[in-house]
Amino acid sequence: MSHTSEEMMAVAAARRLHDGDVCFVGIGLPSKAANLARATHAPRCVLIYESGTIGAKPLNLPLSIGDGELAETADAVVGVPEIFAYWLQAGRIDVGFLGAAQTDRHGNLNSTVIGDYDHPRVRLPGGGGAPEIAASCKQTLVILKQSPRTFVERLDFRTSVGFGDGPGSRERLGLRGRGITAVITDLGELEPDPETLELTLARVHPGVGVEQAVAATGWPLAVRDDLEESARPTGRELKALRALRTADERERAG
Amino acid sequence: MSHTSEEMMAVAAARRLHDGDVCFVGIGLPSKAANLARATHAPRCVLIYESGTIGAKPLNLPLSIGDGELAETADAVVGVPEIFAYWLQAGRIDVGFLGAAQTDRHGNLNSTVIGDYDHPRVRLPGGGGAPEIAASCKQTLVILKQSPRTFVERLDFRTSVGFGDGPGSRERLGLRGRGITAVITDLGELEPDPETLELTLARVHPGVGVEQAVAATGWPLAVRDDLEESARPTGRELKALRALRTADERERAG
Amino acid sequence: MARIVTLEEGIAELVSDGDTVALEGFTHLIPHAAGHEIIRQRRRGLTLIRLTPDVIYDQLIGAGCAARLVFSWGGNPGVGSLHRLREAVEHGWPEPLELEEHSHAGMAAAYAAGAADLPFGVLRGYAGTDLPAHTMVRWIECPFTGERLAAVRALRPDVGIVHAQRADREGNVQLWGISGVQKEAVLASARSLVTVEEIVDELEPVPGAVILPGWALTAVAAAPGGAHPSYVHGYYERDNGFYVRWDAISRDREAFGEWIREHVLEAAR
Amino acid sequence: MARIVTLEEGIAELVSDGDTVALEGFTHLIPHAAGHEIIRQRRRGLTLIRLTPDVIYDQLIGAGCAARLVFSWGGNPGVGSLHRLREAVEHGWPEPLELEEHSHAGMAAAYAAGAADLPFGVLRGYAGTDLPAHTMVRWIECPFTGERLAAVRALRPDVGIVHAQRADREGNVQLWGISGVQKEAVLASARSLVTVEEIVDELEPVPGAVILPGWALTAVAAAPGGAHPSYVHGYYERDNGFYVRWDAISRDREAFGEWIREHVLEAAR
Repeated sequence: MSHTSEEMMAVAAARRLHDGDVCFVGIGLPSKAANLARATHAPRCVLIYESGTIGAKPLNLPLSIGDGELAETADAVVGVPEIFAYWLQAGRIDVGFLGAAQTDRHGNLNSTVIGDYDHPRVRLPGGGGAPEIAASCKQTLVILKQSPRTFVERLDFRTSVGFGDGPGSRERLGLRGRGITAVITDLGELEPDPETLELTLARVHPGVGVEQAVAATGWPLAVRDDLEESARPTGRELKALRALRTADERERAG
Repeated sequence: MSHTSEEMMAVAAARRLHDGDVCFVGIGLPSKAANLARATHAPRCVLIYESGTIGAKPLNLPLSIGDGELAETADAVVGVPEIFAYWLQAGRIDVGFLGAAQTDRHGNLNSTVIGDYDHPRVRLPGGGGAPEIAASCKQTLVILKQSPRTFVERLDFRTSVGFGDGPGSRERLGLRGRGITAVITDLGELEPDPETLELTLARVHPGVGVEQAVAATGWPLAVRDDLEESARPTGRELKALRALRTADERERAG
Repeated sequence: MARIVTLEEGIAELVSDGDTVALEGFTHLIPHAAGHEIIRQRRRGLTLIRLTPDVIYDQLIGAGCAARLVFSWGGNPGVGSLHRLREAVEHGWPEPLELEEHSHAGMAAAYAAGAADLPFGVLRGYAGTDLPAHTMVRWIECPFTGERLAAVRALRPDVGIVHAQRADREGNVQLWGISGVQKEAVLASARSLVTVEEIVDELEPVPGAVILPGWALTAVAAAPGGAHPSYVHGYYERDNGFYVRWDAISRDREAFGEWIREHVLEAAR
Repeated sequence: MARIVTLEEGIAELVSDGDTVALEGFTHLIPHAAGHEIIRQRRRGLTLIRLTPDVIYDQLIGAGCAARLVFSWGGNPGVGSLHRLREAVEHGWPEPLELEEHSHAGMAAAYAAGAADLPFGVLRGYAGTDLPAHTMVRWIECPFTGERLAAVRALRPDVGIVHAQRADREGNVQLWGISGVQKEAVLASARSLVTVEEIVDELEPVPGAVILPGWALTAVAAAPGGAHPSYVHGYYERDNGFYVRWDAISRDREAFGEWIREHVLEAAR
């Protein structure tokens, strides 16, 4: 079966979840990836949405983090202050998913503005749950299409901290989680170098050349010696992924 | 109808509640008084117990602050952290009731130890909700039998603050409520003097002489010029009070 | 004790020009009808507070009601940008909009502090980000361990407005499903208005329900359908199509103005 | 993921000599069976934490399990004193008992801080009282207003033990009625054990229920009747007579020892 690059991203992200992982999930590709994991190799993955739904098991892909189906299928629904204080901040989340508009080489993320804060070229939605997800989850996975506009030398605004200025930064800032373990893009997967904590090309997706990934990165991208090619999505993965639909899509499909 | 001095105390306390008052209630006479008020002139009195029951409307007098009937009849049941933070501390309670083992002339209360803290003659249960009830309720009513052992010149331990060392103390300590508005005893009712904030005899119960109240007080008790005699419990009050029973008492009564 | 009022009375009495107003709702139970009434009553210079300003705040901002926005995520969920918000920020139209920008965790802690009448909330947050320059955050030291933590100034709105499933005739409010920060927003506010789908004789207990006692509220108003296009658990579904259509309507000043005139200003209350 | 264990296994694996243990329950749902198992397994030198130490703590203290008590109100509710607690404090029998004494509000804030992994909680409390000398309270200044507030050190027990109505086979726990500080006590603890009246296939939703997800717990054990003489909402009533009888039993060292031998040590588990 052929697949789109977005499907490849969802599959690559889903594969990084283990059965039983407790995941803090946002809408879009993260939610798709977490639900794909739940539908395939990680049926006991616990999904937490920042709307306060713990252990949501949606049949349809939610369109927003506050869909009624999340509450209906959750083990528990708690208030937003509680979800951030007792669950996220307390270090109970294994994997946090984040998107962003920009990342730098240390996985610091911008989801606030492009351009100057006071006179922005583009005003983005803002941090939402991201700053503390990046700070407190045991690990964070970032999903983001790769281009020189998104993989930048210097962020316009630092909304969430990946590895700050490099080794020692997270410790100095008192951040409790390990930080970003992978950035999954439409071209491949980047992982922090164990020494420098700089995002390094660890995998390319099938059909993608290294030079393509390097060209799509605004800093001189380091490439791992043991660079791998991502395994192509399996038929089972693609089937499960394509079966994930929002209630509206399901309705339109009849 | 004749009445006991304990009945007089409950009636006197109940009369100080207004319809619609939100009351933070402990077990024993406070609970009796609040439920008496609810059964007579103040049917919309809102009872809050520190177990987290808001708007409890028990048919039977509860034996503990955590009786199941309180939860069953409450408008809402919340956790203990919430009841103290969002409800008591936030200043939403009109009237707090407190008992104690000792009071001093400024209405500071001891419910911790008699004697030295480390080598007590009597180890009492401790503060429980009292310190913050005394601090945060708009007004506090104290119910306490009067004797030289309970109305003392100097507390063995200050568990809860009435008026501290006198005028200005509450403000300096940052306490938000007005403090104690009355101490209701088996002999009469004491109120703080508006100038000195010293507890002053404002009423004697029927059949009690002023000298009796003075003799039962461990400090030189000031007597208000306009000293009144408490109105005798009415037949309606006594009837309603005697109808208040715990479920066990009701069962034993058959 | 909450007074039962009409929505028109409630907004007229509770919301004044220049007030700090929180209309809360986390995807679910968003008080659209109350927001429209604020637009109809032409309030100006409001400081609007909300974790997730979405379509109703886009409308309030585009209609010129707001001078300031305190928020943590401003977008059209699942669709994209809020074009009226962006235009106010990027071009100062129809009014310049000052921003105080938080994270969700920070705003949640700030509301909780407000509800508890504490002057600040404490969290592990904001460290290393560029947000502190645009929000109300200070650093405090734990008096026991010496750790450095973020302190956020408590949110204490003049008016808190939320929508709920139902209330009884005493003004006791019951809401269930995703409850967001609504309880905190109401308890943190000096005055509060709750719009409800219906006013009933008795509130049947419901699993997961949050109760707001009537005596802790200022006013309750019936506003059936008052959360549309968001949803009300147990009453109606989210009108996802509207959120998609809003993207086109809100991109254009004229289309936006037309929509507000037709659906808000000239709409039957 | 919570393991389903027997009560005996749960206590053996989770509670060691010298541990800090919170057995919580606010009048309702007091984990008596778990307390008895601790006595049977002859744990020593425990720091016991609880807002309202009552009969079960009187038993643990009288049986010599405790070296330290962190509490805010220690009495036999509606009856009077805890005689074993008093004897430990007043006469050091059977062991001296060190006290760390709080108010309810202070302990609740300290548990909430522990559950949120903050090193301290903030409250308006303790000011002007003699308690600060006997508790863990410091004064902090609001970085925005300069107000002086109380800070309490977070409670982080080694083990949190609570009783609940039921759990499913995944260890998800459901409890309802008065819920006290149980959620906070469990979430603040490094390890947790929940005893339940029954383990069921599916947890039917119940109004007002608190859910503790199995993955956030260490172990769940069936202990039917495990809250007696306290009560379990929906299962059995409080045995008020027992609390009255306890007053006489506990006044006398010998009668107490006899009772413990008969009803705890030699009782079938």
